[in-house]
Amino acid sequence: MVVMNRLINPGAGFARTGLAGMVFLVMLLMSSMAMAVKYDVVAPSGTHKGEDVPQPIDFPHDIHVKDNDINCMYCHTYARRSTVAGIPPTSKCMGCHKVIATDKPRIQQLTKYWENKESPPWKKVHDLPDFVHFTHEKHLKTLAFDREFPVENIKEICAFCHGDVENMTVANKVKPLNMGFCVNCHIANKDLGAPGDCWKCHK
Amino acid sequence: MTMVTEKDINEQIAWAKINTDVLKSMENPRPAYWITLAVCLAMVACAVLAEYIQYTVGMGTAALNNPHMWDMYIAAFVFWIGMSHSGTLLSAILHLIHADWRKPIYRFAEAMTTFSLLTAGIFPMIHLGRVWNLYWVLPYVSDRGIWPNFRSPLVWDAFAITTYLTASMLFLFVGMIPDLAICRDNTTGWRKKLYGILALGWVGSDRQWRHFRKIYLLMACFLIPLAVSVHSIVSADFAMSIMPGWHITSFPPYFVAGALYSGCAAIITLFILLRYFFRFEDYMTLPIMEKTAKLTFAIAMVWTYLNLIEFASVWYGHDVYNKELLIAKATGAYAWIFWTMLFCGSVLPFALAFRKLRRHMPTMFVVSLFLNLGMFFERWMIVAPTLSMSHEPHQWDIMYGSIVEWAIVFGSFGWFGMLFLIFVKVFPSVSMYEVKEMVFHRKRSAGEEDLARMTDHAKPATQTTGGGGGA
Amino acid sequence: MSGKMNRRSFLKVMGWSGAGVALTGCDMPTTVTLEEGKEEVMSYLMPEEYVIPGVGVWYASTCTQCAAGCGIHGRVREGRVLKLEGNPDSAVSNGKLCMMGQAGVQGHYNPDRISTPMMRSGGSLTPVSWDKALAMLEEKLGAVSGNRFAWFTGTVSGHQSALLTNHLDAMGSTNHYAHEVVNNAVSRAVNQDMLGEANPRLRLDKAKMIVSFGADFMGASQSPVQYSVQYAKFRTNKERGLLVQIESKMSLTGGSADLWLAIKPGTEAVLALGMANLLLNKIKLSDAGIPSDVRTLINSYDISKVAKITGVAGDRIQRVTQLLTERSPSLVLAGASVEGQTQGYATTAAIMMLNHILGNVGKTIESAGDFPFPQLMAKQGGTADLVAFAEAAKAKKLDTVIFHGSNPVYTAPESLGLTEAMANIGFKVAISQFPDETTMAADLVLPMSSYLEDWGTQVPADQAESSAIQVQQPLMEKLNAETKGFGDILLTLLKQRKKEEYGQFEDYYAYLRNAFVAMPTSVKNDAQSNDEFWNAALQTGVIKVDVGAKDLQSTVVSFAAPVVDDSAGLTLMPSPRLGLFDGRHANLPWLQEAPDQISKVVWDSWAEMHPDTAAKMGIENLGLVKVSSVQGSVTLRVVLLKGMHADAVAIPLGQGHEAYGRYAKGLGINPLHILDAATDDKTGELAMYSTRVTVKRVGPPDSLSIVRMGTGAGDSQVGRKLVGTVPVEQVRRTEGT
Amino acid sequence: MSLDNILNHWSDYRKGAEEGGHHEYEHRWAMAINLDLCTGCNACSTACYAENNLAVVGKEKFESGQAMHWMRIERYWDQQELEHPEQGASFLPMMCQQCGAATCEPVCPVAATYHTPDGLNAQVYNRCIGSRYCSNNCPFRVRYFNFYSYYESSWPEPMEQQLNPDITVRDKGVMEKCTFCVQRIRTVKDKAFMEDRSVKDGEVVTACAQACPTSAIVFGDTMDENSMVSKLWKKHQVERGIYQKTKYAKKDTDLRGYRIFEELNIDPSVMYLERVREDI
Repeated sequence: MVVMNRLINPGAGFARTGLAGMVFLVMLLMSSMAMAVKYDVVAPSGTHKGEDVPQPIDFPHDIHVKDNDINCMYCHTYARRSTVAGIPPTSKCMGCHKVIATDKPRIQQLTKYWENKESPPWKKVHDLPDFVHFTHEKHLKTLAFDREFPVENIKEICAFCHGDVENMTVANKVKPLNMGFCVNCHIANKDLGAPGDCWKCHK
Repeated sequence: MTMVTEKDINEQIAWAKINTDVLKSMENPRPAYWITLAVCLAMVACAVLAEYIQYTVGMGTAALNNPHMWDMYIAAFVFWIGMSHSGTLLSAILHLIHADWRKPIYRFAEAMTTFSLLTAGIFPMIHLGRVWNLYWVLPYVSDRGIWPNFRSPLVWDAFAITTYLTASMLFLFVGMIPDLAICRDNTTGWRKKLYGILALGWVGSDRQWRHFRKIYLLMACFLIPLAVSVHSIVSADFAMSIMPGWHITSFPPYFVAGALYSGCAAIITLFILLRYFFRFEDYMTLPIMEKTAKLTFAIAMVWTYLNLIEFASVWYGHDVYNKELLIAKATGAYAWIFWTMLFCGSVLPFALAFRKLRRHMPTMFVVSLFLNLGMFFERWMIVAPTLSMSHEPHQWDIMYGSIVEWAIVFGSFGWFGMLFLIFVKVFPSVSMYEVKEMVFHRKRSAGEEDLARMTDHAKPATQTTGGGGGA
Repeated sequence: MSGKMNRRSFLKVMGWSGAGVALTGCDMPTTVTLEEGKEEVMSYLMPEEYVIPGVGVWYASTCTQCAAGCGIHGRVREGRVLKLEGNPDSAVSNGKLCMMGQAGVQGHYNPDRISTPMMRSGGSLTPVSWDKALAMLEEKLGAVSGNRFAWFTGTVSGHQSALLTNHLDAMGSTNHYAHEVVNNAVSRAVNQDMLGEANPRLRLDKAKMIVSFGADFMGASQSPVQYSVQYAKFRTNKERGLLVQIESKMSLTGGSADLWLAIKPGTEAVLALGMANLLLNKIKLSDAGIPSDVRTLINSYDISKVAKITGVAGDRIQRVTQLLTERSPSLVLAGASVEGQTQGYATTAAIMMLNHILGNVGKTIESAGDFPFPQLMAKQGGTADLVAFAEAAKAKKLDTVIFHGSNPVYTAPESLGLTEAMANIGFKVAISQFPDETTMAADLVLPMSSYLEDWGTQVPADQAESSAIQVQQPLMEKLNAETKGFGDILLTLLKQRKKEEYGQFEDYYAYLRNAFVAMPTSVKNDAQSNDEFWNAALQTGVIKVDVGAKDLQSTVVSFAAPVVDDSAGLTLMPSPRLGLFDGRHANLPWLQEAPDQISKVVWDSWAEMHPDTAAKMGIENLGLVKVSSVQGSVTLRVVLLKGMHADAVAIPLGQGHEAYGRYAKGLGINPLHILDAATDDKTGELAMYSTRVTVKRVGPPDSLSIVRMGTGAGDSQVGRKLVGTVPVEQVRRTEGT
Repeated sequence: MSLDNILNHWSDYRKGAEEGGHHEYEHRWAMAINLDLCTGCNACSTACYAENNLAVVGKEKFESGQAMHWMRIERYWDQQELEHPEQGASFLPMMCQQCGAATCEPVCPVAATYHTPDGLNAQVYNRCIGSRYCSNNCPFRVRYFNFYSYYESSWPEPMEQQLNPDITVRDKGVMEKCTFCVQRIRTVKDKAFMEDRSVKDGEVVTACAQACPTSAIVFGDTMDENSMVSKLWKKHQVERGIYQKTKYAKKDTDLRGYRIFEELNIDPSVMYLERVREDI
């Protein structure tokens, strides 16, 4: 159905001419099939080789997400309320780690920060240029909440742009997050109301 | 067409002499040549400095401001595009109508076309605020799915100019092939290598000649409509807008006429220079100069006519803004430029109506320079006044550009001169094989049938065994 | 929102989407290709419920850019205040804000703010610690006795004013000099005498016609926003209000007048008396309450005589006077250029008398009622205090003076000799935000927090519709931890004197909260708890105060007969302008770059003259002229406008700073310096508009040296319909008004 | 801009032009400015500087006509060349008129300026290559070009902290103009979207309209029948569409509403109300 959409939509179709276009079409087709089984969202495609970002504390996403099955939005709590997802306040970490795994070196690192009343100087991994307006809340609403998507699986939605975080320790960037990446996903998800207007994202 | 009282060229001139004369031109020109070249290089140096300042500090250094978003750069751009037209006129149009007097001079005219296009092509880059994104103007497939705006005349420009440039370069090159062969056969060292490659293995066989004629004719036919369309499109940059003084229907023909005009004037200038530099008195003869001058005069009158048409249509039209602007042009702050333009463009050409003046080289040199000054002012008078007083009176402003801007504009003349002078030194600036044809035909028309004697004297160099050069 | 918030935690999220700060969007591609891990992102230590990164929050506070005290809302995002807007709950601003208020953020983020205490040692100011500075202060204040100590401030009100008074008491001094260049002190005096109230409510919105004698109520005046809002109502009333402006230099308000009349400077009283004459003798209004001497005075001014003296056409005067009776209730206002004359009091009284005759008192001039907190009411400044201060300083009557919110060294005319007299003051303390002239002359400089970082309350003097206390709260964490709020500094000073009384308050915030709690329940409009009242106050930014209704009676006071100065030369009008105001905003680039509303000049000083006058002297537009009084002279460019009286030359205030930071220093000239020291004989206010000057041509026009906006077509619409105009009759037909 | 945008949005607009423009618009932002209330006090202009990160260029550059005031107050003395101080001055707040048939749009070579589905005349800063044709083709001359890089000069430490993160800081070589405070529109629309409702009238207020002490500027959505601004437009019989003169000729020509340069058929989104004069 996405392909149909592409064919009957000259605007989008035109953009796909040429070999690059064809290749993309095929990839899109495959991806859309893969997704179509589960829900009618077409995940964006494209990969990026992100270098490792040294963080003050090597935060192990895998332990939290995979092993302990903590929801992304438990810590990144602003995602559904704001443009940015936010870094959890240190107090939130301490909420658990006052008692849990206090013997681990990383936790002791964290505790040191906490006792000095300062928050760790985290490094930004996923960033967008200044002239881009991206809101987490709207994407989550459209992709998850409006479609009664089970919130416990929200990480599958996050994975669209943040990759397979549950298998990373320190998160690093595995999606290009460039304009093509966004635009193609928007075109593919026209039916979900993904806007094609420049000023929706450019400021 | 014209009753020739005096021969365009001395048909007794031997083919071998033609070769030697022309080939000599590539070796030792008069010192004046070197002086001119040095001046040009100096101008280019200044321009490069100015551009560096503008690029690093900002467009503001060109004294551009809110009403004057465009200024001298666009004027110069139009000027150089126009300059390029006469080359096509001489080489293509006159070729089609078999005006063979063009033969000794069309080569450098054609070169002029190419180089003025190269000069014009630089201005959009100088003019852009963010030149490093220039390629966004071209349609290319990207996964962003964004395209240039095909409704914008600037995009049409990009297409038109690149096409015209390619075509005229090819035309220049193709027309040169037989001569390149001659050069190849008469030179040594790096030159021989160079010409060898460029001559594409020309041996002057009948088959080669047949194909050569065909392709040359076809390209001539292809080039003429192209030339016309290019300047029409450039005129669209203005005519497609809603600004008073720009939104005028007669702009395309007006621009084309202006283009041919400035081109011919430039040809006269360069004619005289080359004639002096390379001692081409035997080839660039006075009668040819006269013909060129007459042609220029005719075009000048066409241009004048179209000017009057524009004024009339504005005057009697309903557009109050347009009329207001016309009056302001004639009486306002820019009046002196406006009237200078009209004098140089419409009055001065009458000098070309007098045989005495036509044959007096220094006069012709000065006159041709002034004609081109007039044409440059014309372009300026198209760009500046409209911006200086458009619909919104609050933003009215008079502006004469800054030192940076002028340095770059003058520099462009140096840039053109540099390219041109290097070309005429490296390549034959007179088409040898065509001059030979010319001589040949004149002879025949003069009724001398003893081709045998002539071929004995020297085989046509086009049957290349290096015959001519050594003899 | 909960009590005092830990705003420091705000800052912690900066860098999230504060990216607007980090880099500019559209430069070379290099700046937009992002690399991971290059930018730092701070998280909260503790979560703050009311803060969501990426979402702006609005907080209520009060503007202190001028003395009007407009209520404002500040947009705070990631701990930075970004934009100020009017607070709809405030009756002063009505949700609107003038250009000066808008530019408040630039004062707050100004690169030239003083960041540390400084002490004069060996001629120059050198940074010291707060402890050292305060110790010094305590020692000096301990040494000084009684009236040899003084405060020199601008207009102060609210709890700061209360504390200041208490500090004066504690010092046993009575010297509080309050100085404002833009003031209505004379009107206050007249109102006090005629109405029994200094600041009655002026209801422009209720008037059907306004005749303004040089009152620039929408421009640089007591409360520009408030009166602009009222003006809008006045214009959009069922019957469109009619504005007649009579002045010698077209002001911002004059620009919007239906009828603008140029009057010979200094003859306003004559015109007022002439109009009174018409009203009483021709139109036969009652002359009740007018003393006989005034009555006779009025009779002596018949219309032809008045027209001759004032230069206003007789039929114009008659028409206006006629309209005044037809369009009742009307309102007659006197402005700075009238008050600031050697006969300011008399002239203003004559003008106010018209309101009495027309019966406007009680209709368009209402009582402000009884404000329940007299100690909080505004101590309004004037220029009399400046004169008095200069005298005292010259007479070596002062040892220690604390300056705050005023810049006398800049605003005092040279003729007062203040600059020299300052040397007589042993110890000068400046509580200041910027290195202005006065601060540079001080011996001890205490860096003050901006009003966007500070607690406080304001009680606006001009409250046209209802009375309220404006609450001022910090909108963000201090930019520089070294600075202290004015309230905090006052409290510290008081602690030095009265430990037992003020020791209990940790800081000004604590004091203020305590004071709020102590307020009578009448103002707490049924808040259940003190916390609730406090939070409500912070949320709305306004505490409405019921002052009760009170009707106003007027009695005309007798005043001196007008004396018209016919000496040669022109009258200098040092006119303040909305924007740079009295010069206090010259360090805000937005306001420097905003063109003057009438002449459209930016970043400069200029003189305004009438073309005819200029022609007589051979002065061309934009030419260089020398304006000289007996006190001195200034050289500047001249702009010729017909919106001037031929006998006047105007030089707008604001420029000519010798200090005051990168944006203000060295721009233009300061006309105040060449003023005479003449004062109004009744109130002692400086007669700023009575200096006679001569103008001489110095140089030819040079358009480059003075920058004006959009004058390419000579201020003409060249036949286009840009600003359409329509006769009022037509509007009455189409819109039924 | 995607080809989709070029083809569909524009052609849709042209199709509907006779009927007063693009009927598929979800919003149609517009203004009504009452010149009888404008006192020329500059509040709007300064508010615009504060909201939109406008650069302060300084005296010299202002002199060379490179100032960046998106919202400028023009002061005229009269219709004629002559000054008539008796009638006061005439003030005109002039900002981008967000024309429906904007002349700047078709000429931009890279389509950095185009028409949004909100009926706004968009300027995408980071797409702009600085050919400056749009400004040349703007009858109102309300497009401002970054002739220099003002970042350091205009926002010295710590002034850059005042910059509004919702709108980027334009750098050297980029054209910019009034956007009807699109960042405010965007915020409100996002909010409405999150609450599954449509935008209410008066919810979006541009910085200038918000600041104006006399409320001379009214901003709103003309697609919303009941919005204040569309009521005003109706009252004064000014209608959208490029054929105002012929098809939508006013029934009552005495009404105060008019659009500047109506005769150019560019369908501005700003309606001005004539200043009222009372001759005494």
